[in-house]
Order: sequence, then C-alpha cells, then structure tokens
Amino acid sequence: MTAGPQDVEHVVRTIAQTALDNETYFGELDSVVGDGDFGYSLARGFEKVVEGWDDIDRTDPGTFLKKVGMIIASRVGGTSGPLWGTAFLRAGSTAGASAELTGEQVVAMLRAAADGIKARGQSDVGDKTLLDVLVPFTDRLEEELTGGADGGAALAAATRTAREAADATSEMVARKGRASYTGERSRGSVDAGAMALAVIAERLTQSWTTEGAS
Amino acid sequence: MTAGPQDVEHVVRTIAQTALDNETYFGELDSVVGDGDFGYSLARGFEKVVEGWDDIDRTDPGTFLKKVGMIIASRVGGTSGPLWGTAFLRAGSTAGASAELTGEQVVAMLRAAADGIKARGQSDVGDKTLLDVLVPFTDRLEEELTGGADGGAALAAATRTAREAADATSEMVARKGRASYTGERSRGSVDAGAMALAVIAERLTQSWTTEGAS
Amino acid sequence: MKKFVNDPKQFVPEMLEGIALANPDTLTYVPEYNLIMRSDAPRDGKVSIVQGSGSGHEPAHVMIVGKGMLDAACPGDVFAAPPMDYVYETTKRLASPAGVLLLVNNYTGDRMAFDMGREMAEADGIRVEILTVDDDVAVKDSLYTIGRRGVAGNFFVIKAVGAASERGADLDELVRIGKKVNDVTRTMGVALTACTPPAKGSPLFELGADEMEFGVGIHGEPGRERRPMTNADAIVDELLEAVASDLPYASGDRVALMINGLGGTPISELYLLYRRAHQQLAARGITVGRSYVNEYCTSLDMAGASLTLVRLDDELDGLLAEPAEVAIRVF
Amino acid sequence: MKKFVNDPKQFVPEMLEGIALANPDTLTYVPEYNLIMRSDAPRDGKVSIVQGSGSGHEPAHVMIVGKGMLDAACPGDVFAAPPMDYVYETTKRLASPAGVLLLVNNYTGDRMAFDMGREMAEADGIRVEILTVDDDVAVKDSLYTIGRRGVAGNFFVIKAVGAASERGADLDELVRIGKKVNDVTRTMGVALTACTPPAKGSPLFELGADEMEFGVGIHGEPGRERRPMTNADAIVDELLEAVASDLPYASGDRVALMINGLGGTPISELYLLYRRAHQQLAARGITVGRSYVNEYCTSLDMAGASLTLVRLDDELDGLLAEPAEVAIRVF
Ligand SMILES: Nc1ncnc2c1ncn2[C@@H]1O[C@H](COP(=O)(O)OP(=O)(O)O)[C@@H](O)[C@H]1O
Ligand SMILES: Nc1ncnc2c1ncn2[C@@H]1O[C@H](COP(=O)(O)OP(=O)(O)O)[C@@H](O)[C@H]1O
Ligand SMILES: [Mg+2]
Ligand SMILES: [Mg+2]
Ligand SMILES: [Mg+2]
Ligand SMILES: [Mg+2]
Repeated sequence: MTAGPQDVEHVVRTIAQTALDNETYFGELDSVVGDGDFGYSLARGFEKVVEGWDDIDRTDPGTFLKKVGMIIASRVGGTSGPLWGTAFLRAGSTAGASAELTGEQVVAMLRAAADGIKARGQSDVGDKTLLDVLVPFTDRLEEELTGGADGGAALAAATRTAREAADATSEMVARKGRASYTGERSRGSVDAGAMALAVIAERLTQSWTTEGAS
Repeated sequence: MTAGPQDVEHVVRTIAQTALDNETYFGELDSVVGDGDFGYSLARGFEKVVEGWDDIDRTDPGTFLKKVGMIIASRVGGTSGPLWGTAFLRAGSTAGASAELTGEQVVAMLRAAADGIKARGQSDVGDKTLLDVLVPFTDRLEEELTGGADGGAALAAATRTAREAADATSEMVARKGRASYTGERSRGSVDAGAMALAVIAERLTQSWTTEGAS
Repeated sequence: MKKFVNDPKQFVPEMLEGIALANPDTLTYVPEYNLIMRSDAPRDGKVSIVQGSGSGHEPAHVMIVGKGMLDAACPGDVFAAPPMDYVYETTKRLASPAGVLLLVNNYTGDRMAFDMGREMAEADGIRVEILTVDDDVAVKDSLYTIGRRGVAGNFFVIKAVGAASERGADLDELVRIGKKVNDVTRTMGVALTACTPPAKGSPLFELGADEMEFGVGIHGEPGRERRPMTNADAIVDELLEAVASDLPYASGDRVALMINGLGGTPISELYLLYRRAHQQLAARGITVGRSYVNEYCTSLDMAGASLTLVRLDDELDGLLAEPAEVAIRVF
Repeated sequence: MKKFVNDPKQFVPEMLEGIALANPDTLTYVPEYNLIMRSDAPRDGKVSIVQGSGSGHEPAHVMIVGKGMLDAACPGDVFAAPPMDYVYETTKRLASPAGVLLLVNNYTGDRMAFDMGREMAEADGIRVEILTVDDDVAVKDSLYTIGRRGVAGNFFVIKAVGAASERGADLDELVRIGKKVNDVTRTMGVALTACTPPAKGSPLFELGADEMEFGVGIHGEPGRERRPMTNADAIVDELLEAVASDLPYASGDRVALMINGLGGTPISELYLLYRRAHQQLAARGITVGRSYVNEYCTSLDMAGASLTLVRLDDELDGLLAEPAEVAIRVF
C-alpha cells in the first residue's frame, strides 16, 4: 500500500466531513459525563480547515498535514483543539518530505500522533480517551499490513478493531479529561473522542471501498 | 331573624376556616390572569385572626368585627388586606353597640362593607371583582328577608345567587385589580375574590343547616 | 419545586435575615415589619426615602437600601403589597424633620396600603409625600385599569431621588425630580418562562416550548399577548418599538438604556439583547449615554427581560452618575 | 430553547459586542480573539493579568475586566477553553515590561492552551507566569484526575492579584499572593436544573423533579452524586461540611463567605443560603469577615449555587477591600 497527496487530502476531507455530519451525535456523547461541546468544537475546527482548504500549503503530504494541525491547534478551543492539532502536527512531521507514503510510514505517523496526544494530554491507553481507539487501531493496521494484507483489507480490519475498542470504552472509568471528575459514574457510557475515531475510521473504510485506493 | 354574639363569632370562624381550607384553590383561581397569591394572602390573614382569637375584644358584635377588620387591614398585604379589612371595619361600625343584630342590620352591615370596598378600591359592580358577588348576595338576602323568609331560607337563596354571580364573572372583562392588565384576556375565567365569597356563602349556609340558627 | 427554600411561609423573613447578616454594619433589620433600613437613618437634614412593594423582585427593593438609594424598604410577601402597618411603622421609624418620601409602584394593593399608612403617619405629625411610578408601556388602555404598572424603571426614580437627597434636596424638590424621571421613563418586558412563587410551588402559568409572553408583568401577570418565540434581535426590535414610540424618544435624544433580567436569564443573554438595542437606537439617531445590564427588578426565577429607556438631560445625567452603596454588590 | 439567542454560533461574539458597546470608554474589544481588554492596558509599571476560560460563566471573566481586576479576558466558545492563538495574541497585546500573569482554571483544555500560548509568547521575549486555580472540593480523588477544578473561588484570586498589581506588586509577588489565596479557598456547588448550551439547544442532562446534582461542575459536568432534593438549610449544611472540613477551617478563623448563583437561581434564594451558612459558621466559631452574595461564576442558565470559603488574614482582607471598576455593575 502507498498513499499519495490525493489520498492524504481525501483522508483529511473525510475526517472533516465526518466531524461536520456528526456534530450533534458527538455532542450528545460528550453530554453524558462531559460538557457536551465535543461535537461543536470538532465541527467548528474542521469547518475552519475546510474554509481555508484551497490556501493550505500542499508542497507535500507532510506539510499539508502540519498546516491542518496548525489551523486546528491554533484556532480550535476546548481539549480537542490542542489534542487533535498536535496529532496532525506530529503526523505531518513524521511524514517528512515524502510525496508518496508507504504503509510503514502511515503506521509511524499514527504512532507519532498518539504519542503527541499522550504527551500533550498527559494521558495514556486505559484512561478512557480517544487513545483507547487510536492505539489499537494502529496496532491492528500494522499487524495486517505486516501480514501482507492490502491497504483496503488492512483498513477494514483496523476499523472493526476501532469499533470494538470504542464500544469497550463503555466499561472503563475515565481517568483523564472532564469525564474523569465523575469517577465511577463515567462507567456505562462510551467516550466521545474514542467513538468519534471509530466513526471516522468507518467512514474512511467505506469511501476506500467505493472510491478505491491508489 | 336575629343574630347574637355567638352567631357573629361563628360567621367569622367559618369565613376563616373557609379561607384556610381553600388556600390552594383560591390561589389557582388568581393564577389564571392574576399573580396567584390571593389564596395565600387570605389564608395568612385569617390565620392571624385565628391566632389572636381569644384576645379579640368581645364587648359587642360590632367591636368584635372592627377588631377583626383591624387585624386584617393592618397585618395583611396585597390588595385583599386593605379591602377585606375595610369590609369588616365598616360592617362593625354599622353594627354599632347592638348586642343582637336584626336582619335589617345585617343587610345594612353588608352594604356598608360593599361601600367600603368600593371607596377603598375605587371600584364598582361590573369591574369583575368580589363586589360582583357581594352586592347581588346582599340584594337577594334583603329581598328574601323583606318577603318574610326566615334566616336560613334567606341565606340559602342568597347563596344560590352568589354562586350564579360568581360563575357569571367568567363572562366579564376585568376593569380593576391585577387581572385588568390583561384586558380581553381576562374573559373566560372567574374572578378569584368573587368565587371566594360564593364558597364562603355556601359554607355558611351549610353550617346554618347543620347547626341551626338562633 | 426546584428552589432553595425551607418553609415557604418563611421565604421572605429568611431572605431578609440573610441580607441583615451580610450587612451588619450598614443595615438594620426589624423582623416584625419586614423592614430593612439604613442603620444611620433617619438623619435630620435628609428626607427619608422608603419603598414597599411585594417581595420576589430582588434586588428591588430590600437589596438597594443604602447610601444614595433607599433609606428603607418594607416589602410584603411574595408579590403582595405590604400591609398598611408595615408602611406606617416604617414611616414612623424613618421620620425625619425633612420628611419622608414614599415611593409606590402603581398597583392597587400598594396604593391602598401606602395611602392608609400615610394618613396614619400624617395624623402623628410626620410630613409624608407619595410618588407613584408607572413606566410599563405594556398596559395600554388606562381607562380600564388603574393605569400603568410600575416596573424596572423604578430603579431610575430611586437612583435620582436618592442622589438628590444625599445632596440635601428637600421633599418638594425630590417629588419634582421623581416625577420628572417617571415622565421620561418607559419599560416593556417579555417572559420566556413563568415564575414559581415558593408558596404556590408550581409555575404561575404555562408557556409552550415555543411561546413567549409579550408585555408580561413582574408578578407573572399575563402580558399583552402570547407569541411564538423568535430570535433575540427580533424580540429586541419589538420591545424597542413599543418603548421608543411611546414617549416618543426621538432622533437626537440621549438616553439611559437598561436591559433588566427577570431572574432566570443569565447575564450573557442580557448582553446579547443590549447589543441589538444599542445598535437599533443608534440607527434611530438616539445615543446611549448610560447603560445598565443586570438584574434590577426581577420576577422570582422567571426567564425573560425588560427594556427601559430614560431620556436624559444634564440634571438626570448628573444624578444617575452619583455613587451609591447598597447590599447588592459584586465586591 | 427558551433563550435570547440568534445564531448559536454567534452567541459569544454577540455577547462580547454587547459588553464593548456598553463600555466604550473603558474596554477595547478585539473580535478576532474574543478579546476584551482594558483600554488603558498594558501599562509599563503594571503586570497585566489575563484570564481565558470557556464562555458561559459570565460575569466571569469578560465582565470583570477593569481597574483592580483583570486586564483582559479571551474566552473560548461556551464551555470550551480558548484556542492557543487567543492566548498567544492576547499575551502579545497585553505584554508589559512588568510581565503578564495568566490565570488558568484547572481544566485539561485550558492548561494545554495556556501552556502552548505561554511558550510562544516567551519565545517572543515576553515574561509570562501561569497561576492555576483549583478550589472545587467536589473532585475528591486527585490521583485519577488532573486534580481539582477551578470554579467560583477564582474570583478571590483575581480580586487579590488585581488589587496587588494596582498597588504595584511585581510578577513574583503576584504569583505568591495568587497561590496563597488559592491555598485557602474551597468551593462546592449544587445544581437544581441542567443548563442549556445555545449550540446544543437542549439541557445538558436530565434531573428529575425531586433530584439535585451534588458537587456539580460549572460546565454541567455531573457531580459527586445525584441526590433527592432537600430544603435550603439541609443543602447548605452539606455544602458547608464538604467545604469547611476540607482545608479545614477551624474555630477562630475569619473567612470570606461567597454564595454564588449558577445563573438561573434568583438572588432572593441566594440570601436564604447565605443566612444558613453564616449562622452555621458562627456555630463552628468561624466569623464571616466579608460576604459575597451574587452571581460570580455561572453555568449558563443552570439553577443552583456554590458555596466558597476563603480563610482571611490581614493581607488578604486588605486586598479584597480594595475598590474595583468592572463592566458588571449595578450603577
Ligand atoms: N488528557 C486527555 N488526553 C487524551 N484525550 C483526552 C484527554 N482529555 C480528554 N480527552 C478526549 O477529549 C474528549 C473530550 O473533548 P472536548 O469535549 O473537546 O473536551 P472538554 O472536556 O474540554 O470539553 C474526550 O471524549 C476524550 O476522548
Ligand atoms: N380595586 C378593586 N376593588 C375591589 N376588589 C378588587 C380590586 N382589585 C382586586 N380586587 C379583588 O381582589 C382579588 C385579588 O386579590 P389579591 O390577589 O390579594 O390582589 P393582588 O392583585 O394585589 O395580588 C380579585 O380577584 C378581586 O376580586
Ligand atoms: Mg467537552
Ligand atoms: Mg393576587
Ligand atoms: Mg399580589
Ligand atoms: Mg468543553
């Protein structure tokens, strides 16, 4: 599997569209033990990305992702702005100046994104955050690609893992973020950020199937 | 028909008890186009009368009524305090020093009460207030007594008139009191003060029947 | 009932006790008459200014007793005028050689209680004047009613006479100033929800999810009409039209603009209303010289707001600019 | 949604525009960064004091910008920390040779935005310190969280450092004072209803007619536990027990007592709470030296209140007594 500039743009567009389409749903998820603004923050953030779309520097995929990360980190508030912004920034840096990204590179970029979130959020897997989807998703993707699966199949498998992992956050007690204030009461509902990643993965898998990949 | 000090005390007690028992109902009536406090004001007022009951000067019925009026006028707020207080004061003054009150005297006392309310409230029959029950009630009582009816029969007939008059306030547009601010919108609901008088009259009729009269 | 309340009958006394405990140095509380008064009143050279009204409109009036505002307030129960006795006893306690000014919002109950209280105080040789406030333009037809209601504009009357009396104005002068303020002050309100009187325990009326009560009274009396809910700007435009065309306020006027919260509306929303009102006044050529955005005269927990305009001149501007020290404060 | 709102996305900008229009002489508004700042800031000899936070807590913090309080506030959207850019651009505009003090309520989003903004400002050569406020005792176990939340007690930190900076205190001194205030300040809140964020359009959570949320957060986060509704006195007793035993405040202490309304609760009810708290503190031998009963840090239209205690000494007493001039005012 390789991914070119078009693919990276497609991925970012799909993420943006998913955030915009699910503003209410993501907000409802954040209402249960959070403050309900996650859907709104994410939508406003990617709205800004879409608004500035044509002006984003496209020298290479890495630069493109870094610019997207800058927009989100600098112009989006809440917890999600810094975290998602950092994730895109780190992924972009890891891509370097490559025009085409290999499967290995994609995995490395996702790991860099997760590490960025961990550092910025002082959090880790097990805290009931989006990391509890991002990390298993990346693990599975790597596993599938290493095992010889093609891009589409690997993505589809990782997406199933993401969905399972997102659902499983329901059993966890939040230890970071606003939900953590409720302690035991956070058990019984899925984490909003985690579920958002699963939904994004599903959307990517779907468009991969319908539009094919390079 | 004559009424002695015991009867007058009985009437006041019955009025007080009716006010206390109907606090919520009278309040609901005042909520429709008023501010909902009529039941509360009336109940608190007669509560004060009942509290001070044993200490009220009983030299004669007139004095007793004047003291009751003083308690209400001076210690009860809202529109009802001054109006009901004035009514009792005027009735008491009209009773003079008589120990026994004739039917004619009772009618004159009720007229004095109504005139006191008119003067104090700058209102008249037709404004959709308690006057729209008090005046026809008094008219009918006089008519019956003049026609030779005994006290119980006259009261029963006047009470039927009171109920009809109270119901009929529903067709009227309020011109005085808080309900008048709503103009046409006050049509369609009965006046709280008017209905309270009808309920009191019914209670008096009932106890007259069960306990007899002197 | 989602309220902080103990025995509903003790709602007013307990609130007053709280005010007294929070202001031990400046205020005196006389429980028997729901009386909150300045500890340094009455003073020989100063007219005492007294307001009654029902409770449930806080900070009006028990929380605006203090230097430069009221010398005393003796409210009745929630939404009920005070009994005559409260007025009489308060007037006696506030009797100054300079006289006592009784401020009355124009409602039947209040007028009766203050008229009766005044008669009794005058019989004791106390000099008393009554000043009636009636700024609510929602009540249109004065033939059928006792006239307009007194609502949030009342604040400006109190502020102006309070300031003037600190400067030493005599009773006649205060009556002149108070009338003048009342004459150039107009208010109209809108409710988004009904209020819940503690003793009733349930909302005073029912408003549908998409309805608002236009021209509502501060006692939860229904207003001019029930309307479908619209956005903030459209609501301001209608309130402003009703208020501004009533005096009328004209291009070139300088005004004080008050957006008053009715109790349940957060101050963030009040500033949204303020923004539009300020802009629309500017479009009419009317300059906002003084702005007031807060809760001044509430209706318990009612969500809603009222808009008040006061036409300013140099005299009023100067009086409104004077400092005041009251219980309701941020610092 | 029973709110005064136009486009929910414009809720914060329109509110800020209202504040700016109402305070043309004293405040400057920079729409691009939701920035409300003193028109006379920065000043050479004075540390600039800046607060971010989400919106929806008004008057905190955009309405307490002014002499003796904040020099600027750059809030994010409703309940969302400001973007890093707002913090950076605000810090640049407020850069004084004396430095900039960034006040941060202890939430993940706010801490990240301020840390990042500070790094960028320092790279520009601006001297910046961050002071974190975390007064909410509702959040018990700090092992599992980022620690306590910053809530209404924040007001006292701002008031103290604001007063000290007007007196000329330098950045280190302000950090010392701010930490000291935070160390002796504890808060706990209770919600009777949920708030409705404009963009969501419906209540953030559902509370039954006889339930209250104990230890609620100011963003509508659920609290310690949901409990059956009780009367005002019982609620105060529980809040007070949680707050007073945390520091602990002891017999002989002199404290500031704040009853803070969460947005939908009328001030009459707040004074009922104040009464009981004052009396119960007296019973514990604790004297209320300063009282604060109003809305300071709200949660949109939430009905509810929080109770804050600050242990006073002469230094804090003096700082809290200093005057201040802010947008939120009665006169
Ligand atoms: N410290 C953290 N590290 C990683 N992810 C976090 C952290 N805190 C919160 N999150 C994620 O962010 C989501 C909430 O985002 P958002 O609603 O924007 O934050 P806020 O709590 O500031 O309103 C959570 O569902 C969780 O997935
Ligand atoms: N001016 C008036 N004259 C006679 N009766 C009146 C007048 N105004 C009101 N009432 C009577 O008083 C009742 C309302 O009393 P109450 O609720 O105590 O007054 P308020 O409007 O001050 O709350 C009305 O139902 C009406 O019968
Ligand atoms: Mg959130
Ligand atoms: Mg009434
Ligand atoms: Mg009333
Ligand atoms: Mg948030």
